[in-house]
Parts: sequence; structure tokens; C-alpha cells
Amino acid sequence: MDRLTEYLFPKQVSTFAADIDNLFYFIFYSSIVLFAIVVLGMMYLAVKYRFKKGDEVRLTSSKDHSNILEALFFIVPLILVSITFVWGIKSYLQMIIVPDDAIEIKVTGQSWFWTFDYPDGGTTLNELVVPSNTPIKIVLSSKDVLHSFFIPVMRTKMDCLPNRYNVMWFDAQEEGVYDILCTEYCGTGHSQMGAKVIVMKPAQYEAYVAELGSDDENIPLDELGAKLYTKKACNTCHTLDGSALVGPSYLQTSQMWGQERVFDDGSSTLIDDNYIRSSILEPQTQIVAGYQGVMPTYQGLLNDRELDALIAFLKSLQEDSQI
Amino acid sequence: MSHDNSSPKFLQHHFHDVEQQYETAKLGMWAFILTEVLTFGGLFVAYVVYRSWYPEMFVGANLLLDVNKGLLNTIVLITSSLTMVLAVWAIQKKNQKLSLFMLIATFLFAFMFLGIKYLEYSHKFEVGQLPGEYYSYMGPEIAHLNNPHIFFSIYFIMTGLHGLHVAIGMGLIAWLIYATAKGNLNSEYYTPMEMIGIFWHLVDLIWIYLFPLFYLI
Amino acid sequence: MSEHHITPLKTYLAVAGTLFFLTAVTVWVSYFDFGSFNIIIAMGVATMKASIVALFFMHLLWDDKKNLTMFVMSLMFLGIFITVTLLDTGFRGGVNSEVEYPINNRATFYDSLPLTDTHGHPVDEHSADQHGEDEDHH
Amino acid sequence: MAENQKQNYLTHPKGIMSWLLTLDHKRIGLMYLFGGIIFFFLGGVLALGMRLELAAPGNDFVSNDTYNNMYTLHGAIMIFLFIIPAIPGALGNILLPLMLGAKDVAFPRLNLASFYIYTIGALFVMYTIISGGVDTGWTFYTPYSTTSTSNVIPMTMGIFVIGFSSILTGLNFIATIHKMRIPGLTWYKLPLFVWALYGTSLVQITATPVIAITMVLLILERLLGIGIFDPALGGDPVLYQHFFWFYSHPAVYIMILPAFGIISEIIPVHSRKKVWGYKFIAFSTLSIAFIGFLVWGHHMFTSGQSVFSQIVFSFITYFVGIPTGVKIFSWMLTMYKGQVSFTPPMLYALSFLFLFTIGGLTGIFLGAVALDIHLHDTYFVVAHFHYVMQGGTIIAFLGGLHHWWPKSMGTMYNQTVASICCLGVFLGFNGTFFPQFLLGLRGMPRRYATYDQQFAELHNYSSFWSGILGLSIFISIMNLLWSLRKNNKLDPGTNPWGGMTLEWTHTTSPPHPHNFEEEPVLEHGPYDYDKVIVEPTFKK
Repeated sequence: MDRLTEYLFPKQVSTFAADIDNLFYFIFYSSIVLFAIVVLGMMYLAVKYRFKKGDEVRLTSSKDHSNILEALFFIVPLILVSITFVWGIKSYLQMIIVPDDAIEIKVTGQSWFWTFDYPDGGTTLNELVVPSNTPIKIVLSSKDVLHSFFIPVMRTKMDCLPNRYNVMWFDAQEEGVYDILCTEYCGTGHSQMGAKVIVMKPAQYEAYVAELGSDDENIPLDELGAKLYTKKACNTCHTLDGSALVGPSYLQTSQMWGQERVFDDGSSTLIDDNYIRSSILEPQTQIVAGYQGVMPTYQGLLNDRELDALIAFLKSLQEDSQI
Repeated sequence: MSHDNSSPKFLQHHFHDVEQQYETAKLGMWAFILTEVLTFGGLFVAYVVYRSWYPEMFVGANLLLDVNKGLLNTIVLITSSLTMVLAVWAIQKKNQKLSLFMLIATFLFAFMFLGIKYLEYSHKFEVGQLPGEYYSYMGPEIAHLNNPHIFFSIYFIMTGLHGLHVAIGMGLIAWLIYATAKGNLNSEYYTPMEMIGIFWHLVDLIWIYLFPLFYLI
Repeated sequence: MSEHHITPLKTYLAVAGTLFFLTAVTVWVSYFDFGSFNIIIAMGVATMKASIVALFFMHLLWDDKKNLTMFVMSLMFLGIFITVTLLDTGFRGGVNSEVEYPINNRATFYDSLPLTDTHGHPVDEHSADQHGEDEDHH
Repeated sequence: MAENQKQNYLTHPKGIMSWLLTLDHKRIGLMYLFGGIIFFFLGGVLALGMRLELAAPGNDFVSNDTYNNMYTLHGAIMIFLFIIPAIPGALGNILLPLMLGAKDVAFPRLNLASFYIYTIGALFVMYTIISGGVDTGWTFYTPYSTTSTSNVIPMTMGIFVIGFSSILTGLNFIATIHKMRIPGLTWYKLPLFVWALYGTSLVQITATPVIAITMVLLILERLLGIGIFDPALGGDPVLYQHFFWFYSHPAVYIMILPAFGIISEIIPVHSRKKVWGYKFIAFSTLSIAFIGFLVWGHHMFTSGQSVFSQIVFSFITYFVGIPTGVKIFSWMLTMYKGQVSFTPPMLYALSFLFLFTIGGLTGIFLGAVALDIHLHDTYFVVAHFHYVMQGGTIIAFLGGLHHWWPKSMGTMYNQTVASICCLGVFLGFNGTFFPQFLLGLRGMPRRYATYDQQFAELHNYSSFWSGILGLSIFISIMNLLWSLRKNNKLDPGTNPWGGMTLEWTHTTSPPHPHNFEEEPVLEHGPYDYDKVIVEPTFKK
């Protein structure tokens, strides 16, 4: 049985998860009964009235209706779907009506990463940090195409629309790190557009939010760059091992430092600090030959020190690989 | 399996009699009208939804349309509907000449409709009241309103599709003129004229709604 | 096909007369401001005109009722399409008010459009040049 | 008479032009069948390619972009070029006039035109594939479809064009069913397949114009930026979804209703028993067709439409379930006190009952808004609609093909091979798609080329069985084609299953070029196995 439930739902973390799972099991067991009636009935009738070898073709029964059975076909499913409908709506209202004391976090989808804006001004990328046992109101929108914000353990999901807000909420009951997935198709990087939700104790959360953005002053540039590489979701499209994903690998760029890079319009330029900087801030102006111009601009998402840090990190890769 | 000699040559082999063929054609035509209504229907939905979202903009933008030209076109189209129905009436009454005259009149009215539409369109093009991104008109009456380009998108698509139907209708009527002049259509067999007539009235019927929606309210 | 119903000429002329009359009425009414009643009156008159065209010019009055059913069905499905879509677009803000309106009610390309006079010409020279460049860009 | 018996629509008249310009509904039907099977094969190859990529978590076989192209084309080809035209266009065309006792459909020239419009649409789709594909998903959601650099315009043009073919077939069938029946063949004496085609045709002519105009608006949105669907220009992407699903939900019934019709024919004939609840089946077809227009919003439960419409759509959705349930019980009870033969068509019909019941019941899960929010756009949905579309429509199509093959081609396939293939299809299908329900519950999103390690085992299992499914379908079609070899003709009087409808009792196999030697006279209802004995005859 454990083995079986392991294949069904993931963990129940939000307050309404259990209710939704119970709704599932209610429909599931009713369906099993209906399904058994159809399949067993079908097998029984087919075998019992089968045409055996040597049987004679004869006139068969003219029975083609039964008022009791027909009434049952209507009434039993009608009762079951009525319960399902009411239960479905009741649970749904609970999922859509946000408690008044909820903390509001803005979530922005962009091809192909998530930005989270906290009430006190901090921002994280691809890592949503929330306090446990506290209602969280998520206000969704998108910068380019449709995305959909899905947290399986919370049993909730909502599309992110460009130029329009959508709202969802949850209240996590258990600390831990859980998956966030994009479920509305959004192009090349759709399957990699994942993020994590980190549920912390409320005190830890307070500390984390207060610290956001302030810890980067004191670490060396290339270490900060390494941190930003995952934190700012560069790793969604650029690898460190030379293999090409959506964009060219950092390692390849690093190894070509100081050499010519050819673009898809036939022009070329030397790879240097300025080139890296402009390709982060204005990615659409020069597109490396063989790749698609799909990278979003990071204008406003990185400060000067952070840009320097990424460049330092990229340069350091070459030295690492030579060792 | 051929029909006996008394059956007319326009009767197709898979029908029993003329009446069945006529009724079938008519039912098919009405099924086609149903699809036409729903094709325009999609655009009506877009109109209703955007009107409900931008009520002031719609009121402001339809003041930019030329009511006189719209009214003139309404009259032209209703008249052409009348001449079309009289063409069918005349051929039923075995008056092929009158029928031919009425068809030619219908054709000319249709041409007139498109001509007036052309004048309207070219004025809109001149002042930059274009659909979508090409919209550039920012006159004092409209500059403060949001997204008038959506109104003009819907206007151009709906009247454009309607104009396309008028043009197709003209092609069909031209063929009717040819067939009537040659005597292929007569009081015994005028099904194509009646079917094209129904199509033509549909074009009129749609304009009856487009006129107030865009020019008046 | 002589057994088909032939409508008297008078009927057709009377129908056309009514159509012209109703057109005049709807234009006349549009010069008065009745608020949202203007829409209702205009649509009511249009529906009267459309019914007359369908019943008389398109012969639905005398035809096999199947054809009428077909036509009414088309209107019914169109009605479903409009009403049910409005159930969404008219009630977006029902529970969470953020959802009701777009974030920006004005498309961004308006920011670069110069003001024009009623002939579509930019109001001042400077922006006229810019405007010209914009058009080349397309 | 002897000479007349040799003459059938396949051999008379002769020559390639006589096929290309034919007005004969049976030949047009065969051309549809031929086209449909080619695209079925193409869509199937794409599906197997996708399963190959998904057999392991990483990008092991193709890149993300290639995968996105593959799943888009798989969906679009299967839906627009195979399932929607295949049953009405092929089986419907061949059988409808025969079942009505008519010499042809109401508008034969329109019928041929609609086949060529289908071909033109198919050419657009082929052009899309050759010139680099399209990666938006078959749903073309804006604003991705308005900004994607792939070939959205030729693909949407193709769908626009194919829409007209579908509309013309629909209006042709409606006029045919109303006006071309022989005297005495009243509505309640019609075979249930005809009722199903009637329901289908009504949906076709009512819903298809809306997809046509939607595609036009989408193309204009790309070309002119009209701002109706593109949020950057003030448009609303959710409105696009309303437009799209106003067609595409009823389109589900364009796909499944003819399958219901086929099953309603196969089960009574092979059980040699009067069909259970004729009027219930007939009217549930029409009520499903109608209710199908009111439920499109259940594809949009996470889109951000108003809470009010969520509730309304969820409520109405359940009303589709009731008539569908009535049908399933009626098919099951038809076997009661009959003489059930386990022929290949009957085996397909029984697997249909099994699979479609799962497909239908899982729809109940998705209709409950709260639960759908978790399941939306996951593999649960993928599994659900494959159980309905493949487990329902395609299984019924294969069943119908096996049932009417001797009638339309005048040959009999190897029944043992056909039965084994049916078993292979059944097992392969369940093996492929059942694990996907579990994947969906775990939260595996659809349209992913790569996925998390936790989903690997079930995906791998699904991929393995998809090979068996593909192979079984391939062999079963080859088995049908192999029967066309020389000297395998059946006697023209053959009625192998003891069918009672006009196409079995009043014409030869394959039928006469004009369907019937002389106009049939109705002697009994379509399923009067309690009144008349029709011996199955099987002669070479």
C-alpha cells in the first residue's frame, strides 16, 4: 500500500491539500465501483451469451429497456456528480479567497525563470522563501508569454498573464524545500523553468528577508559570480561544462576569451568585458551564430558589482579548466 | 438506372424529383448561412467584449466614422436587396428580361457600396486611423482615450470581411446575369438565383447590424 | 417549380419601405442621448429589420420550418458564445480585485505617438519628423 | 445480372482520372481513408519519437526545440488531419448514403471539393513541416504564438483551410440525412451511426466557423498587431482561449460522436441482438452535441477567468457525463440474451467500452475545479484525453474499419492476426497511458522535453509499451491491406457478420457504383434481431 500511495500524490503541505486529496479519493472510489460494474457486467454478459460453436443462429430477445435500470443510470451518477460538484466548488472557494492577514509576494514569470518580490523590497530569482504556518498571497504576472506557477505539494497552480495580475495563495504547514514548475508552455526552456520554494520557520524567514541583498558586499567577485550564476537563473540556459543548452556554454566563451565571436548576421567582435556586459544587458543586439535570440534582458536585475562578478566568474572558468 | 425521358436535364441523377433537389439545395444553403452567422459571430463577440471593457473609447471612436457614408451604404444595400428579390420574383413570373434588369441593378448597387466603402477607407488611411500597430491618429477628440486601435481593428476586420462577402456576391451575381441572359435559368429552374439571393440578403442582414454598431452607438 | 409560393410584388415593396423607415428611425434616435437606452433601441430596431429581411426577402415565412430552425439555431449558438464569454470578461474582479483590470490600460506604443490634428498631421514640426521615421521603421 | 454483379465501385469506371474527379461518395470516402491513414502514420511516428525522448530524463535523443516541434505537429496532425476528417470523411462518406438507401450524398461536387480543400490544408501543414516546423503547441495560445519565430502562419492557414473542408462535409451530411432517405426510413428507423453523424455534422457546421475566424484573427495579430489577443497591444490572451475552446471543446465531440455511432453498430450486430435503449442512445448523442457547446471553459480553470464562470463551467460539465454514462450502460446491456461472437470488430468494441469508461470517469476528476487546479496541464490530462481520443475514437475507428472492410473492399483480412493485434493495441495502450495518470498526480507537467529523476521509472515504462502499441496498430493496418492481394475476393453476396442495415442487406460487397441496383424497400428496422433472422454468410 505504501508503494502505491508513493505513486499517487506528492506530500500534502498546504492547508487545503488534504481536502483536495480526499475529494480525489472520493471520486476515485466511486469510479472504481462504476468501472467495476461496467467491466464485470460486460465480461459476464459477453461470456454468458457467447455464440458457441454449433449454436444455431436464432431470433434473440426483444428486451431493450428496463425502466428501473434506466432510472438508476440517471439517478446514481447524478447523485455522485452532484456531490463532486459541490465539493469541488467548496474546496475551490477556499483556494481562491485569500485570508486578510496574508503576506503578499509578487511572482513574475519570464522566459525562463521566476522573480520573487517580497513586501519589504528584497528580490530573489528562482528561489521563493516563505514562512511556515502563515498565509502567503501570491500575485502573479508575466513579462513576456504565458507561464503557469505550479507547486505540486501545495496543490495549487495559476497562470501568469502578461499585463494582468492573477492571484493565488497557500499556507505551508511543513518546513522543507519543494519544487515549483512551469505548466504553461512557454517555448524552448519550458521544461527547465523550475524553481524551489523554501518553507522556513517564521523567525528564519524574517532574518532571511532582512538580509536579502546585503550579504554580497564582502565576498570576492568570482565567488559572488558563482552564486549569481545559479541565483539569477543563468544556469537554465548556459552550462559550465562546454555543452550547449539554449545558449552557449560559459566554458566555451571563457576559453575563447580575446578571440573573435561570430554572430548570426555575419558580423563578429572580440570577446572581452564589454562584450559580456552588453550581452547580458542587451542580449538581442548580437546573437551568437547557431543560437536563437531568446535571452531576456537583465537590465535592472543586476547592479554594477554583480555584473563585474559574473564577468569575473566567467573568466575564472578558463583557468579552472586549464588546471 | 436513368430517369425517364420526362425528367428535366437539370435534375441530378441521385435525386428523385425536382422538388427534392430544390428542397435539399435550400436546406444546404441554410446550413451554410448558419456557418456564416457564426463566422461573423466570433467578431461580434470580440466587439461586445471590448465594448464592455472600453465603453468611453468605443463611443469616442465611433464619432470618427462618417455617418452619412454609412447611411448611404445602408440605403444602397437595402435597395440592392430589393432588386435581388425582385429578380427572383420576375423570373418566377416568367419575365426573364425584368429579372436580368434587376440582376444588373443589384450588381451596380453592390459596386456602388464598395465604391463608397473605398472612399471611407481611403480617408481613414490618410488620417492614420488604421488597425492595430499601424494606428497613428491622435486627434484631440481621441487622444485621451485608451487603445482606440482596437476599435479600428475590429471595424476594419468586420467591415473588411463584410466587403469581401459583397465582392464574392458580385462575382456570383455576375454569373447569374450570364446564366439568365443565356436562358439557363428560367421559371422552371431558378434554384441558383434563389440561393444566391439568400446569400445576398445575408450580406444585407449583417450590414443592418454593423451600421448601428459602428456608426450610431 | 410553379407550385412554389410567389410573393406579391406589393409585399416586397412594403417590406423595403419599412426597412427604409426603420433606418431613418434609428439614425434619428441616435441624435438624442438616452444613455444606455441608445444601444437597446439601436439593437432593437436592427433586430426588427433583420427579422423582416429574413422572413420576407429570405422567404423563411413560407419555407419549410427546418430552414427557420437552422437560422434560429445559429442565433442561439451565437447567443451562447456571447453570454458565456461575458460571464468571464464581465466578472473578472469578483473575488480578487487585482484581477479585474489590465496592469496598463494603454498599449505602450501610444507613448511614442505624437498628437495630431483632425487630419492626422502631427501638431508640431519636431514630432512630425519623428513620426516619419517611425513609419519607415515599420 | 451476372455481369452486373461483377461491376462495383472499385473497378468501374477505370483509370486514375476517374478516381481523382469522382463524384462517388464511396471513392471520396476511400481517398479520405487513404489520406487519414498517411497522417495517422506520420502522427504516430512523431509520437514514438516523443516517447523515445521521454524514455530517460535528459535531452538524450532530441533538443528542446525539436521536441516542441514534434509534440506540436503530433497534436495538430492527429487532430486536424486524422481524427476530425477520418471517421466522418472516410467511414461516414462511404456508409451514410448506403445506410439511407440513397444513391449519393446530397451534394456530390461539394463532397469532392471538401476532399480537395482538405488536401490543400494538408499541403500547408506539410509546408510547415518542411520549412522548419512550428513550436507553439496545437492550441496556439497567444502571446507565444504571436511572438514565436516558427512557422505559425502557414500552420494556422492550414487549419483555417481544413476547417472549410469540415464545414462542407457537415452541411452535406445534414442535407443528406434530412432529404435523401428512402420512403419509410423514418428517424427512429435510422441506424445509430446516422444519428451520430447527424450530431457530428451539427457540431461541425456550428463550431468550425469560429476556429476559422479565430485563426484569421491570430494571423492578423501576427501581421498587423490588431491588439485583440496580444496583451502587449492591449489584447487579452484569455479571450483567445475562449475563442479557441469554443471550437475545440465541441471538436472533441466531432471526434468522439462518430465513434459512439460505430460502437452502436458493432455491438448489436456482433451480439445479434436488438440494441438496448435506441432512443436513449439517439437522444443522448444530440444532447451531448448541444451541451458540448456550454462547457469549453473547463479547459481554462487555471487561466484566470472569473470565479463565476469557473463555477458555471464546472456545473455544466457534469451534464455531459450523464448521457455518456447512459450510453455506456446501454452498450453493455445490448449483449443481454444475445449471441455474442468474439470477432475482431467486437473485440475492438469491448476494448472501447473498457478504455472509454476510464477516459470518461477520469473526466469527472478534471471537472471538479479544486482538483483540476492540481491536475491541469499535467500528464493526468494527457492520459485522460488519450484514453478518450485514442482509447475511444481510434479504437472505434479500427473496429469500424474491420467491421466494414469486407463491405467496402470485398475482401476479408486474417481474423486471427486481427484479434491478436487488437489484444496488442489494448495492452500497449494501457501500458503507455495508465502510468501517465500516476505521473500527472505526482505533478509531472505536460509539454516537457526533460524531467525530474523522480518521474523516470514511470516514463520509461510508458515508452516501452508505446512501442508495442505502435507495432500492433501498424500490423493491424498491414493485415487489412494484405487482404487486398489478388484472388482474395469474397463473393459479392457476402454478409459476414449478419448485419441488418441497408448496406448489408440490399447491395453487394463491394457495392454497386450507384449503390443499389434498384431503390431498396425497407423491410425491417436496423436492429430487428428479434424479428428477422439474417444468417451470416461468408463465401469466397
